Amino acid sequence: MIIKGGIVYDPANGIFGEEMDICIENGRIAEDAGGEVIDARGLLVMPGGVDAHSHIAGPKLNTGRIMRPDDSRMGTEPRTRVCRPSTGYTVPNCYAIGYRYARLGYTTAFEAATPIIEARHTHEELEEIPIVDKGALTLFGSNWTVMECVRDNDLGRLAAYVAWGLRAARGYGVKIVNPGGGEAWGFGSNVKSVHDPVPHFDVTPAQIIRALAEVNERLRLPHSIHLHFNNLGRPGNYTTAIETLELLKDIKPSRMRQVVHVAHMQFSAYGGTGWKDFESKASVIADYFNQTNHATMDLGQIIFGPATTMTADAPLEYANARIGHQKWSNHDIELEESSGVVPWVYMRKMPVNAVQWAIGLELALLTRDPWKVVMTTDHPNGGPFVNYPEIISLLMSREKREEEMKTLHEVVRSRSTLPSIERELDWSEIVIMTRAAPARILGLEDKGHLGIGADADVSIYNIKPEEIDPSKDHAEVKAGMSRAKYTIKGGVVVVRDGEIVAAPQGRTYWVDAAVPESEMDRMLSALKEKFERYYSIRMSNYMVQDAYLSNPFVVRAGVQPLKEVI
Amino acid sequence: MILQIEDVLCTFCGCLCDDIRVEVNEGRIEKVRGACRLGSSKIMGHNRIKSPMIRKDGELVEVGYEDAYRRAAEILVSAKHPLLYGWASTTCEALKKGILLAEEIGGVIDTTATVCHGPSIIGIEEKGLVGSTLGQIKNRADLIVFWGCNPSEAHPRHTLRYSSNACGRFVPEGRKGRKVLVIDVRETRTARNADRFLRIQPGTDYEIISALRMIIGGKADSLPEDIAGVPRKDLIEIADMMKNAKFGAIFFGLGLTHSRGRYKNVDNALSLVSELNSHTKFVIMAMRGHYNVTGAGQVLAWSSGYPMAVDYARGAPYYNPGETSCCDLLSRRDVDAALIIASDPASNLPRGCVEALGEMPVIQIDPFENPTTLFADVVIPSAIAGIEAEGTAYRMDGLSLRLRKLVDTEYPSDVEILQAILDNIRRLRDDN
Amino acid sequence: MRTITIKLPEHRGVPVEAERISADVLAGLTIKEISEIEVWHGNRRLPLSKIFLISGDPDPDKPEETRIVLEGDLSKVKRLGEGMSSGVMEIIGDAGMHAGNSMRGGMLHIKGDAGDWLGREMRGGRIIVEGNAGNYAGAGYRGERCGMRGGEIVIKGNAGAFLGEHLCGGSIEVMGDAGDFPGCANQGGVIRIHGHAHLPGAEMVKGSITAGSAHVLPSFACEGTVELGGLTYKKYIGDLVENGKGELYVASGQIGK
Amino acid sequence: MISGRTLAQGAGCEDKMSPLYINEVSCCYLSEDDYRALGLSDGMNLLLTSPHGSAVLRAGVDKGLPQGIVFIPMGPWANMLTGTDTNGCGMPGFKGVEVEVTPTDEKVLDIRELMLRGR
Repeated sequence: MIIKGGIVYDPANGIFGEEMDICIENGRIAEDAGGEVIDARGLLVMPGGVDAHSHIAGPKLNTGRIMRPDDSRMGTEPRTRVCRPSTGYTVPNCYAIGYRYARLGYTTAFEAATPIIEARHTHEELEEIPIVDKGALTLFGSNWTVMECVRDNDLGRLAAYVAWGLRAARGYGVKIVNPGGGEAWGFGSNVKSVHDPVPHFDVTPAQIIRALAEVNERLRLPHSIHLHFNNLGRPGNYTTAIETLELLKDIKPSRMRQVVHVAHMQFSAYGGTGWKDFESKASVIADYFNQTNHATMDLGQIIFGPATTMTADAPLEYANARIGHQKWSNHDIELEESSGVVPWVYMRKMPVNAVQWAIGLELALLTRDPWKVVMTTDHPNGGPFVNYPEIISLLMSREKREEEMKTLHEVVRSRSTLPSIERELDWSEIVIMTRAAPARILGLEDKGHLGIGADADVSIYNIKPEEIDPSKDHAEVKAGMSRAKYTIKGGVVVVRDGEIVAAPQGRTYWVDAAVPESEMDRMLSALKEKFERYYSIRMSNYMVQDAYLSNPFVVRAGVQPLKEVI
Repeated sequence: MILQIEDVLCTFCGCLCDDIRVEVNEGRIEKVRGACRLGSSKIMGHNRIKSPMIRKDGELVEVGYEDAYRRAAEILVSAKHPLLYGWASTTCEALKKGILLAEEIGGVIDTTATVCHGPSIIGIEEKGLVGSTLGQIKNRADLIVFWGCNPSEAHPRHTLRYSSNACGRFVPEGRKGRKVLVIDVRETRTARNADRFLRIQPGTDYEIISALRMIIGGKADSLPEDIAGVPRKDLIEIADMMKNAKFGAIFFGLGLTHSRGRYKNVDNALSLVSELNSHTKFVIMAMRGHYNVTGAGQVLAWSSGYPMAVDYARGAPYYNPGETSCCDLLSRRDVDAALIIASDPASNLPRGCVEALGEMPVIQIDPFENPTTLFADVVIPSAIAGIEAEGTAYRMDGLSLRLRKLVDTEYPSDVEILQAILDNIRRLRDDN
Repeated sequence: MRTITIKLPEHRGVPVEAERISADVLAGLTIKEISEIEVWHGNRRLPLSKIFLISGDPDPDKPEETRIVLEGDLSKVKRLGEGMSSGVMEIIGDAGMHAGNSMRGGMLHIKGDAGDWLGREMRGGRIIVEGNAGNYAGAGYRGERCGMRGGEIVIKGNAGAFLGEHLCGGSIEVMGDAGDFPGCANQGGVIRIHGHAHLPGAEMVKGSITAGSAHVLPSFACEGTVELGGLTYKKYIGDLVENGKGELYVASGQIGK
Repeated sequence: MISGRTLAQGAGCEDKMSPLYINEVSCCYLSEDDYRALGLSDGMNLLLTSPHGSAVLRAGVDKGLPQGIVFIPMGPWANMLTGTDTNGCGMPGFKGVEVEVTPTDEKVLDIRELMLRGR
């Protein structure tokens, strides 16, 4: 297959809007190729989108669907010759997730949080998501075994447990959510700062985070730790954010990437002492990112209208339910985590929501290096991912931001710096934030770029970058990015003119990290006792079986680094 | 040769116990250890349907599988609104095929949940569910409330493995470290083993729960002295038990969902638990009956957006229990054919629905004969999921587990049967 | 006013879904065009004329000048008058589920019984039912926080369970009895039940409910009696479980327990 | 009348044509007082009639029951008495059905007779 005459953006390979042909052979980008010719003359061509933080599969998604038939009835599409039926807006069914990502030109999406014991469920859903490649991060932040290893300062055992946990969950990386808070919530409380000890476990969130970060590097995992801060969603929490990031400054990365990826930074960039004097501290956070190099972030941009919040930060969801007088689902997961789901509506005239909206944009615009920023909505917490084109058009057009601000509560002008920001992102920066950076941050070497040998994931839009001025023509940008002219996944055309034309099964990435056998044995003998005494299922029934990954892609890592990939 | 298989899953009730030991000798299960009476009775097995059958002149006549598949396909293709019902006692994989089948034939798919904990799900749609896995309760709960349920008879190992009698990290002494409260109309076996039994009148659950919410919310003074036959002071005492627990758990059963008030009873109980979290830690869980009724809801939810009663007649899923649920569809004659799998509506539905089954073509897929067989026009015997076929099931708390295959069988699995029917349907369509 | 008459010969079994039968859709169409409008019969699409006999004035018209008369037993025909914003629809016989669903204006007159979900999520207009109505009249969709928001429903017979669930506005009057939980989670609508009501106003926070007699929840506080239209009513405030400020008036009969 | 699960009903419910299951679900239980008041003794049958149907069941005692309530293990016999109205939410009223109870000499039908009655 040859994509002819497109205006190609491939910033990872130093290509910033050049007219060139892209050749595809055997599912990969090649020097030359035959076969089908796709006429992309003058059109915007880029690598397929990569979503590094999205909630697309697992128990909390289904909890959201089950408690929200009101949402499932939105966005209903009947089955077609290619597609199974779609339902839902903030909590779409599995099929809709795959089709909608593909229509946006996205070809990869990672589920951001799965407890090990419920990972089988997550994989059952991932299997049902068509087209996109996917993976799931595994939760470790309130896990009894983790906390006991940290308390005993036994990083060898912890490394073995993390490696085993990733294998058991067929997980891709270490996710930490409100560390220690999930355990404290087991008796209805929370941890209040990174130095607040976790009840009954004699460790602090700071110790948990540092230990997991060190182990993450010891195991040379492709992705860094992926961190949802303590105190997320609370006024004044930007100090917790910076305090936490400071903890990790001296840790050496074992690969060419960050040491910590911060999830949905927007929700942790809050000033004020309460909701009344709530304000943006995005500029302080962005300054910190500008001055350091060990952290990356995704935005967690909010979108006005309905959302469904879902997180392993269960105390936060309890607070949300009370504030919003909303239905509330909570799910505590034995020995490992707790979590919650609460429907939400972001309103333009609500002061807090207006400032939250500004914070996401500020973070993207004030952080100078786009390689440190991934565009997300923390789907569906800030709003559904189908709104990415809206965010792109906002980041590319000051005019659009001004127009939007006119419709919002006026505090957006006094409590954020957004009105004064002139920066408008260009296509290269957008491609970095939606493709190149998330792929590099996740450690996906064959994604996010169009170099020879890369996965042939390509998106082509009905946008002529040489004729259009995104600053003025933001409506065209949004419309064009909403319906890819072509999406090519692994060399297969899956979207043509915004319609799904094929729905192949994507791959599921997971990391197999090797640790010395003696460490593993030592860890397992302690773990067996946990199963005998505390877990409600047997150890032999715990691990995710091969049957749940029909198209796995194993990334090797470990204490003795084994370089590559099957 | 005798084979010992450890950590086998029991495919009877929603407890989905995964610590059963089974002894297999020459392809037959000889001993079952560690299961309750219900579980061992199921795993040991009994009379099977021997061969596929098709009803001819009022009598079921043995036929080959291919003939049965073809006849089933003909029935489904010619139906304007077929019902595909059951799914709670088979694997998630079977239901996935069933959903595909429903999509292709424009049918309505419903699970036994609608006549079991369907109202609980509607309650959750109103309020959300404050819950946990069973291990969390085992490790932490110092108060266990059984409301309108009787685990001693319906979920016999529940108390030992997960609740009142289990030992856990923060309750190492087990039963002695917990209080058990039973609220029911009958003084059941479970009630006789409780620390406190509160007897209520049938159909008054809603009022009792409202009164408890009043007391928890500090409004006891506004209550009358007597609430649906229960003295206010008794309810104050029970509310105190709840508030003073460090970790409380309510398990509720069909006593709430089958009674007057239906889902509103559950809806109110969910609010009660939600509000108790302003005082202490509390969770609530439905005592799901069939071993995979929870999984059926999960698979339907991620496939269609809805957990039961999904109508694909118009190509896109439509959901509305009371309209698209089995009992209503049958009693109103809104469907014109039925595929019944892994369930027995003839026994479990009101007479008026059973009569409807007698008026329409019925396909039955099941390992065992049951009263539904008396109404079936096509009978397709299947392998027993979790014993003769592997697959996935979800425990009552939403944990998924992999069912093992213990012995070989000549019978096709539910997945294979549904695929064969689907293939026949596609062939019939191509021919036309 | 232009009249379109749609007659249903006997129809049993699988229901018909005919949300396109409303003045908004049919106004301005010729009889032939109307005959070709598709409705769903189970999983099949059929032209209207395959099921119904259609006659009437052939002149094109505006919706507000259109009167649709449906005759026959339409208890198996769902979603009649869905989303209608003007005009008149008369159903001479029983109507199936979801009649007047999401109605915004105009008048729907059902001369027999109505099925479940009558006037679901209605925002305006008027519905009169001469007979009984099913469950969930004036309610919202599953999981939704708002039911009927405006307009008026009058039911001359009895109403089923969950009458006006999540009512956010508008008014419902029932001449007979209501089933369980009328006006539950009421957030600002008005319900008048002339007969008996079982557990009215559960979790209501605003609005008012009047009943001839009622079994009242223990979470309602009695505030004495008031005179309304010559009758003495006991006045309650509730539902206190939700710190509700809804008003419940009960004339007589069995009150609480 | 209320219906519900019992151990024997559960143990038999994968083998519904077995005597174990049939015996269990064709039995109804009353409080000791009601049992005595009706003059019942071992092996006697009751005719139960509800607005929705009727059935003959063996009578037994459940000490846990209060007066005025009949308990039937869930199954075909209980369902002869249950109505199909679901209040619009899919669930028929399996518990709380009003029934009239009369001692009878009539036999308890076998499962086929019961299921195919009137066909």
